[in-house]
This record gives sequence, C-alpha cells and structure tokens, in this order.
Amino acid sequence: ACSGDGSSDSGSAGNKNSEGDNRTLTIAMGSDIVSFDIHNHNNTSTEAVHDNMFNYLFKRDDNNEIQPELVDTFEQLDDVTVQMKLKEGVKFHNGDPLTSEDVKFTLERVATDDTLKEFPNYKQIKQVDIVDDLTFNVVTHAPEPSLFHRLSRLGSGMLPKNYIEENGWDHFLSNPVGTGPYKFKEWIRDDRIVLVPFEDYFEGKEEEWDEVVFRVIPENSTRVSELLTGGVDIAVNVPPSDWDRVDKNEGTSMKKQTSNRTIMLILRATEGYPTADVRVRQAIDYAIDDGSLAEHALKGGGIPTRTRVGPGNFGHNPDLYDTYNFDLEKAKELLTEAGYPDGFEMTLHSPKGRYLQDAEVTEMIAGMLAQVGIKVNIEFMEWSNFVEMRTAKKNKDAYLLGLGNSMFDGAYSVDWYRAERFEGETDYKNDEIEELLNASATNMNPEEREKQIQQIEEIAAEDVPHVQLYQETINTGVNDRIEFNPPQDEMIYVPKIKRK
Amino acid sequence: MSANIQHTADPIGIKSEKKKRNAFVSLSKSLLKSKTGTFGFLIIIIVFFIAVFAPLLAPHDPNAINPVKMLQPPSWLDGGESGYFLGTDNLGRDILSRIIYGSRVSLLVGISSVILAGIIGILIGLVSGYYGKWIDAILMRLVDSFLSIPNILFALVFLAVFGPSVPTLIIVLGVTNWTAYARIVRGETLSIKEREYVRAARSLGVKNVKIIVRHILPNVISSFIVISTLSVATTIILEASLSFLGLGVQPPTVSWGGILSDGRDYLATSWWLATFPGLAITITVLGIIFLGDWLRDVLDPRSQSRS
Amino acid sequence: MLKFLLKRLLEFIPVLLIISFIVFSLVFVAGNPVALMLPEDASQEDIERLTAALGLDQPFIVQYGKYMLGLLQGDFGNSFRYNTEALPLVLERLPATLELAAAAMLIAIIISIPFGIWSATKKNTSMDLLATGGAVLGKAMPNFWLGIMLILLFSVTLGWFPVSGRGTVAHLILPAITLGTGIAAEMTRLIRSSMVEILSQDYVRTAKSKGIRDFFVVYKHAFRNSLIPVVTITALQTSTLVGGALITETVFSWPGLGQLLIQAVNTRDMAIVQASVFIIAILVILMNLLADVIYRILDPRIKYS
Amino acid sequence: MNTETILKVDNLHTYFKTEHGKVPSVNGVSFEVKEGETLAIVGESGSGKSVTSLSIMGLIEAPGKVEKGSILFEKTDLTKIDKKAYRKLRGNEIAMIFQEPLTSLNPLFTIGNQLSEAIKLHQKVDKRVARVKGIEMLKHVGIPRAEKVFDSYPHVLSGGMRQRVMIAMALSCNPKLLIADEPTTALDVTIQAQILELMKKLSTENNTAILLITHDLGVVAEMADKVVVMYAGQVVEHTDVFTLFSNPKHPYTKGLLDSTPKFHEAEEELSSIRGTVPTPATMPVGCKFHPRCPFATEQCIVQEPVLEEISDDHQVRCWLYAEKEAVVS
Amino acid sequence: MKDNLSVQEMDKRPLLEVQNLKKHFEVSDGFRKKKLLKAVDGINFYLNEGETLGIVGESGCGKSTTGNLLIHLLEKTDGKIIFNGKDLDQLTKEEMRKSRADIQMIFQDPFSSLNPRMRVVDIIGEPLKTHTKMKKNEIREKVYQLMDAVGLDRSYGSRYPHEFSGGQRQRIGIARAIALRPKLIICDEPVSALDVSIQAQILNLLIKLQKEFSLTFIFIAHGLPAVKYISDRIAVMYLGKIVEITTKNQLFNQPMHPYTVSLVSAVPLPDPFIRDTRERIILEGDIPSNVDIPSGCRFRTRCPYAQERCKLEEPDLVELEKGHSVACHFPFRTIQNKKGEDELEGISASK
Ligand SMILES: Nc1ncnc2c1ncn2[C@@H]1O[C@H](COP(=O)(O)OP(=O)(O)OP(=O)(O)O)[C@@H](O)[C@H]1O
Ligand SMILES: Nc1ncnc2c1ncn2[C@@H]1O[C@H](COP(=O)(O)OP(=O)(O)OP(=O)(O)O)[C@@H](O)[C@H]1O
Ligand SMILES: [Mg+2]
Ligand SMILES: [Mg+2]
Repeated sequence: ACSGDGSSDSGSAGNKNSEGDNRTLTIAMGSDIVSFDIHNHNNTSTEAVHDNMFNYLFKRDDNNEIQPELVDTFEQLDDVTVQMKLKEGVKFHNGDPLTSEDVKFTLERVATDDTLKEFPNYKQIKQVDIVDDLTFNVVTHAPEPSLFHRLSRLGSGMLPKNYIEENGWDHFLSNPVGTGPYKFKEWIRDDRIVLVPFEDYFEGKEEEWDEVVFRVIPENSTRVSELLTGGVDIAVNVPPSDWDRVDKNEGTSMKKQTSNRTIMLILRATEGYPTADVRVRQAIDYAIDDGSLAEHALKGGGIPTRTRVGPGNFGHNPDLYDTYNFDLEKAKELLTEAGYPDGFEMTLHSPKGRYLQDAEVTEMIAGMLAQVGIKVNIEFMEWSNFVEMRTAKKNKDAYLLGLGNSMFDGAYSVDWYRAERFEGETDYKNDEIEELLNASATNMNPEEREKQIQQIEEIAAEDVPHVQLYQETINTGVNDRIEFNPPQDEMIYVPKIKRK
Repeated sequence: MSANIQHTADPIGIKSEKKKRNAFVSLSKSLLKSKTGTFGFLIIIIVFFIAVFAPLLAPHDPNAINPVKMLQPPSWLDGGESGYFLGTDNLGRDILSRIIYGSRVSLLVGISSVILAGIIGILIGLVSGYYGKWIDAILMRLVDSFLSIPNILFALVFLAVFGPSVPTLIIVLGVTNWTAYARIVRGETLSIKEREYVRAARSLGVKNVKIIVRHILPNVISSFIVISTLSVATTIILEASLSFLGLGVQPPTVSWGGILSDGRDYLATSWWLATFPGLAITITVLGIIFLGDWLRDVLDPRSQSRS
Repeated sequence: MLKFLLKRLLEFIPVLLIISFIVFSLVFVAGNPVALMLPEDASQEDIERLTAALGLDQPFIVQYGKYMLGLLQGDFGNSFRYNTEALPLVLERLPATLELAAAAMLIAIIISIPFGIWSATKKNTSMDLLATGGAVLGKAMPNFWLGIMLILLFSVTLGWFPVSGRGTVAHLILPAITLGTGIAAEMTRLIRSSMVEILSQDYVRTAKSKGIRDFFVVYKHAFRNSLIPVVTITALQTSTLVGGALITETVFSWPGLGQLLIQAVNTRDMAIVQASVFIIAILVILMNLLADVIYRILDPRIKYS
Repeated sequence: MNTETILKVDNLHTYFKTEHGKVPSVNGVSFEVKEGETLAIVGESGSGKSVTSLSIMGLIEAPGKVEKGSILFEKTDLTKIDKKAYRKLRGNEIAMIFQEPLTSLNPLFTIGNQLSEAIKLHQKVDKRVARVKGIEMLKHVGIPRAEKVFDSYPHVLSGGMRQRVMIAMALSCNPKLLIADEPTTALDVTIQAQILELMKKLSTENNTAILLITHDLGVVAEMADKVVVMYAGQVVEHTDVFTLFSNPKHPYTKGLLDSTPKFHEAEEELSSIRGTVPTPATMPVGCKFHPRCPFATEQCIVQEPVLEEISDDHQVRCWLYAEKEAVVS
Repeated sequence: MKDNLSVQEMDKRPLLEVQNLKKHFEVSDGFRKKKLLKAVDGINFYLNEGETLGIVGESGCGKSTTGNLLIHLLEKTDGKIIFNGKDLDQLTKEEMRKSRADIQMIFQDPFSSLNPRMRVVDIIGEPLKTHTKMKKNEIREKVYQLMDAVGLDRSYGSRYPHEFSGGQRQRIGIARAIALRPKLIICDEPVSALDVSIQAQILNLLIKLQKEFSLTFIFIAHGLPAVKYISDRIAVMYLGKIVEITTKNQLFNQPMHPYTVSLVSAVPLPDPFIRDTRERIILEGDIPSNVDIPSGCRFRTRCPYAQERCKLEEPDLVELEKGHSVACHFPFRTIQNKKGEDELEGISASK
C-alpha cells in the first residue's frame, strides 16, 4: 500500500534535499512509537511524535518555564483545586471544538483507569468539575505541588471525547485525532509515521512542511548512513563513533544538547554488603573519574555531576553540577578506614545498549575501581532481564542506571532516596532525608520546597546512596538544510524546525 | 553385483601385517590428497592451538582498558601503535588479544552445543528409528515442532528469558540443533535396522539395547561427525548473530561474535574493529566446512564404494 | 491428492499443539512483563495491581488453558505494548517479510542453480573449487556484517541504492542480497552434491548412450531429477530464511515480522512473540507441505489419488 | 560366412586415476565383431568388461581415459573422432543396453519421451512420427498394450518390461552394433530366458552384431558365436564358443568351467579356483592369474605372457602354450 | 555324495515341520486402503536331520520371508512351526532362547551381513557371548577354532570386514552361524553375490561343514544350478506357495508342475552344443503381485496349460508319488501320459 509514497520520501529524498525546496521533513528515530494512546505508554520517542499532534494544557517554553498552552487563564482556588479556562477556537483535527468536556474526559481517564501506564503520574487528580464550556476545575486528592509539571506532559494531551465515544477506541487508535499543529496521515509499524499540517490549527496552519515523516531505523549505522546520504534530515542517537563522520560529511552536522537523564550507580546499603558502609560508598565515588568517562567513553557526550536534578529542573542545585569527586588516594584511605585495605570484590549489573555507551562506561568503571583494589564482576544484562532483576530485588552491590525526569521536578528525583520505596532493594535509609521528603511532598510554597529538595541533594552527595556519574547528552545528526536544535526533553517539535 | 565388490584383502596374505597400522596412515594420506581437507585441518589445528594457549599467545590482557589508546589502527598501518598488531578497540583494548581469547568461547560454545545437540538427537533418533510405531510418531512430531521454529528465533526467546551466558548459550543452541541429528540418525537407524548384520544379531536374541549400542550406534556416528562439523560452523555464526541482537556471550567474556558485533558501529570509521573478528570467523568456518566435506567423503559409505 | 493434503494437515495438529506448549512455557517462565511496561520508577504496588488486572498471577494450567481456549478462537491475546490484538499486528507485518524472503529466495535460486550445476559438471576442477569455495565463504559471513558492508559500499559510497526502508524494488535489492547470500551458499552446495550424485546415475549414462548432447543430458535428464531434493531443501530453508530476516530486517529497518518480533522479545510482549512464532511455524509447515506437493508433482513414482 | 567386420578393437588401454595412481582397468584388449555375429565377453567382476564397453561407446569420463589403442568402427577410428561425430554414432549406429533395467530409465519421464528422444534426434522426425515409430518398436520387442506403455512412467513396469523398453530404445535406430552389458543379470531366470530369446530373434532379423557382456557361462553358451574371456583387464582367451566349451586352454577358463555346477550330468565335487580376483591395489606382476593358477611356474611369476594364436581363431594368454610353441618352432 | 534318504531316517520325527505357515504384510498402496501382501501364504514342509532342503523360486515369491519366520525375525501370521518335536509357540522364554541358538542363518549379502565397525573375532564371538557363559579367552580360542574350520587365517582375527573379499566375508558369516553348533542353518542365497569362481569354494565349504558338524540346511536360492548341487530335496515356490516339493533327482528328471518345468528349462546351460536342440518352455508375462493374487491356481496367468478349472479352484499340495508333492490340477506327467508326446510339443513355446 505504501510503495508509491515510500519511494518519494526515502530513497530519492537525498536528491530532492540537495535541491533545497523539498518540503518533506524526514526524521530517523531509533524505535517505533508504541501507540497513539497517549496515556498508555511511557516512551520518550513516542511522545516526541505525539507532541506534534496533541496539545497539553501547559507546556514548557524554550527556557524550560511552564507556560499555559491550551489554557488561557488559571487560578488556584484552594490547596486542592485549580480553576482553568481554555483558549477559544481550539479545534480537533476532525473539526470538533475543544471543550471542558474533553478535558474532563481526558484527565479523569488517566487519573482513574489503573491499567494505564500513565496512571501513576496522574492518580493524584481526584476529578475535573465542569464550570462552563471552556472553564473547569481540576481537583486533587491532596495538595499537589507538582500539578503543573504533570499537566505539561503527555498525560494531559487532549483527547476528543465525542470522536472517541462515537467511533470507539480502536478507531481512534488507528485514526488518531488531536488538536496539535500536525495531523495523522499514516502509520506503518516499524517503518514510518507520516503527519501533515492541520489547516485549522488554533495558532494558524504550519506552512513550513508539507509532510513530516518519522522513520524507524533501529540500527545505529543504518540511521547514520541514511543521514549521510540525505535519506533523512534528522537522525537521533548518533553514536559517538560517528560524530566526526557526520560533522565532516558535507551537508550534515551534529547537534548536541544536554538531556535530562543522569547516569548513576545505585549501591546496595543492605547489611552485609561492603557498600553498607558509607566510607566504601564514598571511596567508590572518589575512585571513579567521571571526567574521564565523559571525555573518553562518551567522547564528551556527558557532563559530570553529583546530583540527579539537572539544570532546568525544579530544585536544581548548581553547586553539585558539572563537578565530581576524583581522588584515588582518598579513596584508598577511605577503604582502609572501612576495613578493606586490600579492596574487595563486588558485582556490578549493567544494561547494554540502553544508554549512550553504557557498556563501555561500565567496563571503564570496573577498570577504575580495580585501581583501588575493588575487583568488579560485571554482569551485562539485556534490558528486560535487567528490569526483572530489579523487580525481583536481586540486585547485588551495584547497578548502573540512567534516570530521566519528564516532570522536570526535582521532587521526583530525590524521592529515590525514600527508604520505604527501596526496602529490600537498596535498603538505604537516612532519617534526615526522610524528614525533608515528607515535608516537601505537600509543601505548596515553591521557594521552601526548592530549598528542601536542594538540601536532600546535598546530603545525598555526601552519603552517596547513588554514585551520580554524569548527565548524558542528546546527540542528533542534522542535515544542514534545516534549522533544528534538539530540546532537553528529547521532543522533536516540528513547528520549531525550519528550512534554512 | 557391480564393480563395487572390490576389496583390498589380498588372498595370499603377503601384506596382511602391514594393514593394521595402515588405517591411520591411509587416513592421513587421504587427508593430504584433498587440498581443501588439508587446508581445513590445518586451520582447525591452528585455531585449537590458539584457544588452548591463549594466555601464552596474547600480547595483552584482552580486557585491559586503556582510554589513551582508543581506536588505534593496526600497527602496520599509518598511525598504528607498535605492540597492537591488529589495533585497539573503542576502549583501547588490544584486538589481537581479544581475538585470541575469543577463540576459546567461540569454540567452546560451538563444540559443546553440538555435542549436547548430538547426544539428544542421537538418542532420540535411535529410539525413534529402532522402536518405530507410536514412539516414532510422537518423537517425530516433536522434531517437526522444533524444526518449524527457526533456530535463531528459538534462541532469541530462550535467551531473552533466561539471560545470555555461556552455559545458557550452549544449552539453547544444543536444544535448537538436536532435530537435525534426530532426523538423520533416525533415517540411518531405519536403514541399518534392516541390514543383515542387525538381523543376524536379532535372530540370535541379542537384547535391543545391546543391538542399538553395539550394532547401530557405531554406524551412525560417522554421519553424526559429518553433520556436526558443519553444525559447529553454523553455531559460531549463530552466536555472532545473537551477539548482534544483544543476546550473545556477554562481556567481559570475549567471543568472536561479541567483538564483531561490538565493532559494527565502527565499520565506517575504524574498520579494524569488526573486520578482524569477522575474518577469524570466516576463516575458521571455512576450515571447518572444508574439513567436514572431506570427512563426508571419507566417512560416507556411499562414496567409499571403490576402495 | 486431497486425501494426502488432509492427512498432512491433520498431522499438523499435534505439531501445533507442541509448539504452543513450548512457546507458552517459555513465555510463562519468562516471568512478569508488567515491570517492563511501567516506568523505571514505578512502585511495587503499581506492578502488582497491573499484574492482577492482566490475570498474570494465576497458575500455569489456568493461564495455558485460557491461552489455548483463545487460540481455538483465533485469539492470540493482546499485545501489552501496542494495546491491541496481537494477531492482526503480526499478520500486518507478514507481507513485508514474505516479500523480502521471496526476493532473497529468488536471488538464492538465481545464484545457486547455475553455480551448483556448473561446479557439479566440472567436479574436482579448480573451477569447482572456486565455486564451492565461494559458497563456503557466503555461508561463513554473518548476515549483519554483510548487510552493513553492503550499505557502506553501495549506498553510502556509491549511492546506487537507498540505505534502508521498504518501498521500491531498489529498496529490496540490498536486503535481499544480504539475506539471500547465505541461502545461496547453502543451496549451491546442496545442488552440487545432488547433481554429482545424479550425474552418476545409470539413466544419465543411458541418455548419453543415445547420443544426446551433454547440455541436454544435464538439463533434461539430470537437472530435473536433482530438482526433487532441491525442492525439499528449499522448503527447509524457509526456517533459515525467516531466522535470517530477523537480522536483515533490523539492519535495513525493513518493516517486517522480524523487527516486530525482536521488539516484542525485548519488551517481553509475549502475545506478539507467541503469535509470531506460531505464524512462522505455520508458514514453515506450509512451505514444507508445498514442497511435498511439488515433489509429488515432479516425481511420478509417488502415487496419489 | 563372408561378412564384414563391424568393430575392431585393437590393443585398447583404459586407465583410471585413483588413489593408487593410474590403474589400468583395460590393459591391452583386442577383438573383432563381425556383422550379425554375437561376441560374448565373459569374466568375473572387475575384470574390465564394462570399461571395455564404455570405452567403445566413448562414455569413459574423468578420472578415466582411453590411453592407447584403437577402436575401429567400420572404417572410423573412434578414438580419433570429435565429440559431435561420436554423438552421431551413439544411439544410432552403436547402441547400448545396461545391466540394471530398474535404474537405467529416467524415472521422471515417460517411456515414450525417452524412447522418442533418440528417434527424433537421429532420424530427424517430428513428434508424431516418433510416437508412431516408438510404439511400433515397443510392439516389436513384445510389449503388450504398447500405446499405454508408451505414455506411462518407468516405475509402473516390471524389470523384464523395462529391459524390453531398453532394447526397444537401443534398436530404434537400427544400430549396426548392439552392446549389451549384462542385460539379464538382474532378472529372474524365466524373464532372462524371455529377454535372451528376444535378443536372438532381433539380431537374426536385423543382422545386428551384438557385443554381449556377461559373467554367466550359461548365457555365453546360449547366445555367443565367439567368446572373449577377460581376467584383470586383459583378454586371456579368445575363440569360438564351441571350442571354448569343448577345448578350453587357459587355466582360468578351465577353472571357470569346472566351478560352474553342471546341471544335467551327475555331480561330482565342484572344483574351484583358489584365492580371489585381484584388485587394482593387489595386482600381481607377471601373469595376472599366477597366484591362483595351479600350473604357475617361475616364469609366470616374473614375466607376463602375451596373447598368442595357438590355432585358427583361438588365442590364449598363457606361458603353457607359448612354451609349447616355442619348443615346436 | 548324497543319496536319497534311507527309510529309517524317514521314520524318525523330522527336525522341522512347518504347517500352513503364513505371513501377510499390511501395505498401504499410496493413500488408498490398506491391503494384505501375502508374502507366504500357507506352506507345509518338513525337514529331516542332516538333510538339505533347497527352496527355489523367482524374486518376491517368499523365500526369504520363510527363512525369516523360521529364525523369528518376523512374527508369523498363522501356522505352526514344530522344531525338534516342540511347537515353538508353546515354548517358555528360556526354551525359546535355546531354540534361537539352534537355528542360525547365513545371509545373502556378504557386505551388509557383517557389522563394519566390529572386528572379525567379535563378530564370530557374538553368538557365544550372547548364549554362553564362556570367558573372554575361551571365546577367543573357540573363535580361532571356528576360523580354522571355515578356512580363515587366524591372523585375520583383529581385522575389520571391509578388509576382506566377498568370499572371505561369507566365510566369516558361516563361522558366526555355526558358532553355537546349531541344528539348523538357513542359507539365504549365500552365493548369489559372489563371483563364479568363489561360489564353488563356498558351496564346497558348506558341504564339508555339514558333514563335520552334522548340520541341517535350508538352502534358499533362485539360481537352480547351485541348489541342485547342494540339496537333497527341493521345494519350488511361486507367489507365497510351495508348488512342488521332492528329491532333487525327481525334480530335475521328472518335474510335474508346469512352473517347475519351465523353470528348469529356462536355466541357460553352459553347453553350446545343446542350445539348438534343447526343449524349453518360455513363460509369457511377469510374476503377478502378491497383493492381487490370481484366483484359483496362482500360476494360471502364466501357465501354458491353464484350463477353466484352474481359474476356479486352488490346487492343494498333494503327494502324488512317494516323496513327491505337487500343487497342480493337471500335473505335467499326467498330461503327458494322457495326451502323449505330441501335445507337449504343441504347447512348448519354442522348439
Ligand atoms: N570410475 C571409475 N573410477 C575408478 N576405477 C574404476 C571406475 N570404473 C571402473 N573402475 C575400475 O575398473 C575395473 C574394471 O571395472 P568394470 O566395471 O569394467 O568391471 P566389470 O568386469 O564390468 O565387472 P562387473 O561384473 O562387476 O560389472 C575395476 O577394477 C573398477 O574398480
Ligand atoms: N517387511 C515387509 N513389509 C512388507 N512387505 C514385505 C516385507 N518383507 C517382504 N515383503 C514382501 O514380501 C514378498 C516376499 O518377499 P521375500 O523377500 O520373501 O522374497 P524372496 O523370495 O526372498 O525374493 P528375493 O529372491 O528377491 O530375495 C515380496 O513381495 C516383498 O516385497
Ligand atoms: Mg560391469
Ligand atoms: Mg530373498
């Protein structure tokens, strides 16, 4: 069915691109989108596509500040209620206007259906009360300081209530309808998703591109080859080995951006593990040369850090960012103090192929720890096994993990130090942190809350339940004919991509 | 009968004593006669030698990371560093040493899984072919079932479930490959069962198990050897493919497939990462297949007709 | 013929049962997919809730029973990842894979038949050595390596073919060569040995004694006879072909079953794994059946009513 | 009879390259076949009978090669002509039938297809004519319901029927020489009798010369005019059939005759030839038969005898007679 | 050499008695219904100690099947085998084992009858190992004696079968068969695969051994000359039935069944002087299949003398003269006697 179109967008795209007036934008992704059910996935690249088809109630701007998008005005009525009013004239791709009904339908679905994957992120919402066609109240179960963070991401993409109720979910999933600047044309699984501009977009029709094609190319070298031959305009996740190639190739260049993902070693503080001793944990922190990891293993694709809460996140602590501990002497000292003058043997679980250069990083860490006498047995695991290992709490001394934060709210990051959550897994407990966590959870005062989070970060940086390594970069190869700067949230928002 | 009633016995017995030790000599002679056989044999001997003496032969620790010497080209090329004959990889490890060590796992996985598959397959094939009837029917349906799932697919699912490690890899490859043996051994058993020497033994009242062990098994072994050599070759390639899918032998254990697959992102920029392990696989597989072809010619009774 | 087909189809039932059991057991042992479905920071409670909701906490027999019951109604369950029925997803992908497999097979046949025959008639000459050596080489190259090399050479450097994707015939060529090479190698060897054997048959000698030209002896009398084993072998390659497609599709981002399957395995989307394995198994079985039918047509010695 | 010589084989040497080096399978064989005459070649397994016949047909293939000697068919030396000319003769002037009727027909083509192949090729006729002619041939060799058989596949026919088909095929172009390599060995006695009878009938009708290869002395006695006895690639005795049975000279011929159970006479103990037929690897020097010969002398061990004419049309390769002659002359 | 059996011997109970022995195989013809292939279809004969019974007949007439039934390689469909005075069906397990040792077989193909992966000593020693409690060196000694007996050099003991010629292999097979001193040996075409010059060696050896070890033979062959040479009595089989059984002289001099007559006359004789004068019957057509056996007399489709009765009624094997049984409605001699020599001339197919 697709053969006719296929030829024009990919194979011969290269030739057209060089002519400069090709109005088809082709983007190569590493994996396919999962579904058009915006509430039932937790996949960044899926959201990157949805972002063009759906609007959220709020959205981050270029400075990472949360701004209303579909919402015109809003007002906090009390600790648990916010009243919002929608912009006028917003239309779905099928022509229906956006109303409070749709908002209620959308938010209550994700907040109450516990089989949805996004449910945990929206279960805090109790209900949505309709005031009039465009006005509604969002009511939470308890004071919810990060409500706006939540409403500025995929869960609040607005679904067309009537369309879905009339045609059923199956129809929606194969013919999705949103309010966004681009509307759905076709989806050939594991091959491509094609979008075209929406004429009645409430901010005016996007004129830049006639068609946007998201192609799925899982194999790194193939994706890069497509970029180099002009088959695609944007290639995500270009491996460091090819950065030079892309830059040197005429007509393409690398665009890098710090992501919101931090790579860390999660240590096990359970009684009996050497890492139960804070000095051992510190020793490990001191023994690892984060700078060298970032420079050699990642070819500069990472920024060393001691906190997970990166810039742009609520509660970011700049003192702990772009810095790291590295001192072999100190590490050895600490180990001796802890009673391991000759080091010890530990197991390090690591996924492979999940994060940028993850296997290389793990192997380098093992090499670094060996220098202070810690013999590391690496166990690489395929992702699903890795997840299973974690779920079954079979983790040993340490495992390597990369954590993002789609809410851009530091509270979510520091929540990982909560003892209750990791009982039997890391068994880390710090009373001071516990107190601060509880205090911040319902604190509706942003300044105070920010302080509390920053404080937790400081404590953690010293107590080292997790050894923070670096924040990874997003490495995107871009054809020079277009203007594109990848944002920190890894979205590919087409209205921001222009021809040169 | 036709010309194949030829045999070497001399009627007068002049040369009879010489004959005994001739078996080995004539085998080696026939090996030397076949150019490809000799070539294959030599390669296999060399690879075995390398695998056994890897620690003595490898110039470096195969897992020693050296951030300063990453992606050095082979020493005999411009910019190559002496001491790294085949260059270094993305973590500065010596590729030659990795290939030398990799031979161990590749051979281990290849050979052990084939032996495992052989044991299962021969057993099932013998039982199925010898006893026939419903046992045969059931076992053959089992074989059909396994045959209709592609090897790599089965391995993929199995490894995803149990996690890739050398023992699981051996088991899964063994479990996926046994069907070939079962089928061939069954077929052979069916025909050998009707040979007159088996009927002679049966008419004597020799027990079934003994007939299988003494009369049938030794005569199916040769076809096992022939297909198993080929199987070792395909297994080595299969391991590489599984590595490509992220389910091969996991580092720090080194296997050729692993090195090859790790190097694939560098094919365009640092070709030596993937090319040398690829060559190692190709040459070894070539050797094994050549040796296997020769063995088939020697062991296949059909091609033995003229002595 | 009809009876034969019926009999063979009946034989499939136990085979399919065994396959379903093997696959389901593996999937069962594979454990709980729920953790994978939830975000990295999901809580234990979330996991348990979803597990129960999906009925994954029931004992093996119950789950297997349910699964089999579903199977009988053509229901392979729902894909966790895509949230839709698994079977349509799989069937939707099948054409792409079949297209690739057919093209690869075509290439394999185009290469292997002339080379196989040629080296059999020139048995033990250096030409034969060259052809068989080439075949071995083709077999010894891992698929993915060949695929990447072909892209680098023909797409990036020479720019002759598109790098990846599905669409025109041009898109098909590199992946088909990648997938076909190994099969071609295998088939060349098989055709050669089958031809060598047939060329030594009495009836070939008879044909020669009639004064027929060597070319016709080979093509009329030997080739058709050697086709019989080749047909069976070709069908047996289906399994290898589909297996190879897993890799080729990934390298060339060919939107077929292979890619779907690998994704499914990686995400433990077992409904898809089950459905694909099943469909592939049926495909393989059908191909073998087809081979049997062709075999029967080619060989008048086998009677059928 | 004053008939013409159709085939004259002179000092034929055919070698095979094997692991043991170049092995002579046919080592200096000479004989003649005249028009309408049946010459039998008799000898045990491996004595080179088939290789001789294949050499005449030009069907020796690598690793074998006709190294020396000439094969005169009428006036042409077959060892000197090119492939194309050979093909013209094959199946046309010289035809051959083989030992195994079961495997000598291609199972995938109908009898008619294979039968008309040669007819179409050599007589340049079209399909319809070839069919008519083919069916006629089948009837000629005594196949009932010839039309039906013409369209059926070989596997539905019995061994005897297939051998008849082979004969029909061989005779379809009226060859001057028919080579029959053990045409009845694979058949039952009653069927063998049918086939032999048929061959006799056809050869007298068409005046076809037959080169009959067999190891059964009974068949020889039944069919042959002249006999060549072969041992280890050589002719050891060559004479007419009556002389051979009444007055065999070579010890091997005698041994063969004595070890065949007599049928109608009262039995006495069978005598046998000791030892076994030599293989290429165990080929003795001197007379090839000496290890098994009861009369072997020193000379036999070291020196190879030549084939000599001891009386009219009677040639023997044995020192026993050569000596006598030497004494006489 | 051997004369007709003395009256005394006839009085004794025969060593082997076969009554109405049948073996039917189920064969499926393509995918149609299963059919019965009547390989052996009710045969009766007896065999005295020390004598040799030859069984001849064309390919597929059930000779080997009969042999296989006697050594329990096949389960019989019906009938009785009485060996050494005992019905084999009634034997206990132990007696059965013993009786297995008492009947041995020599096979046709000297190539497939010996396990290529076993040494000669082990091949010959296998019966001893299975049936006796002899020690290793005892077995070895015994094997050497057997090798002497069949004329094999002891030094060949540790060789493998492929190092021997066909005749030598057949000797190994014979040594194996006589190892347990069996009472009865079934020789299934033991010489047909051998070169002419070797056949005589083996036949002579068998006769020598028979004397030495007082053996009883069943000698199966389709080559009449060898059978005639070695047998005392001969049974002629056609399509699973015995059509004639008598002493060999009787059979060759006065055959009564038309099939026997044609069989005898079809054998090419190594005597060119009689070829033009010999009287012979050449049968028309082929042997029918054992699946679709003709009604009435099974030979009638090829029989030159077949009459209406032959179509309707199956003739029984009846003893027409002492020791000469024939299954024919119109036995040859009777026809000859009734209608005279001219008739015979008339129906002979040739000359
Ligand atoms: N293709 C071949 N390669 C090597 N040796 C061969 C080949 N064909 C025949 N020979 C050898 O040539 C010799 C004569 O063989 P030939 O087939 O002529 O024997 P024969 O007299 O016809 O025997 P038989 O009665 O078994 O047919 C044998 O020693 C045989 O091994
Ligand atoms: N196991 C079996 N299954 C089916 N049919 C069989 C079996 N064994 C023998 N037969 C058939 O029984 C018939 C008699 O076979 P048998 O081997 O006894 O013949 P034979 O007289 O020994 O012939 P030959 O002279 O060829 O050895 C044949 O038609 C054969 O096809
Ligand atoms: Mg021959
Ligand atoms: Mg038989």
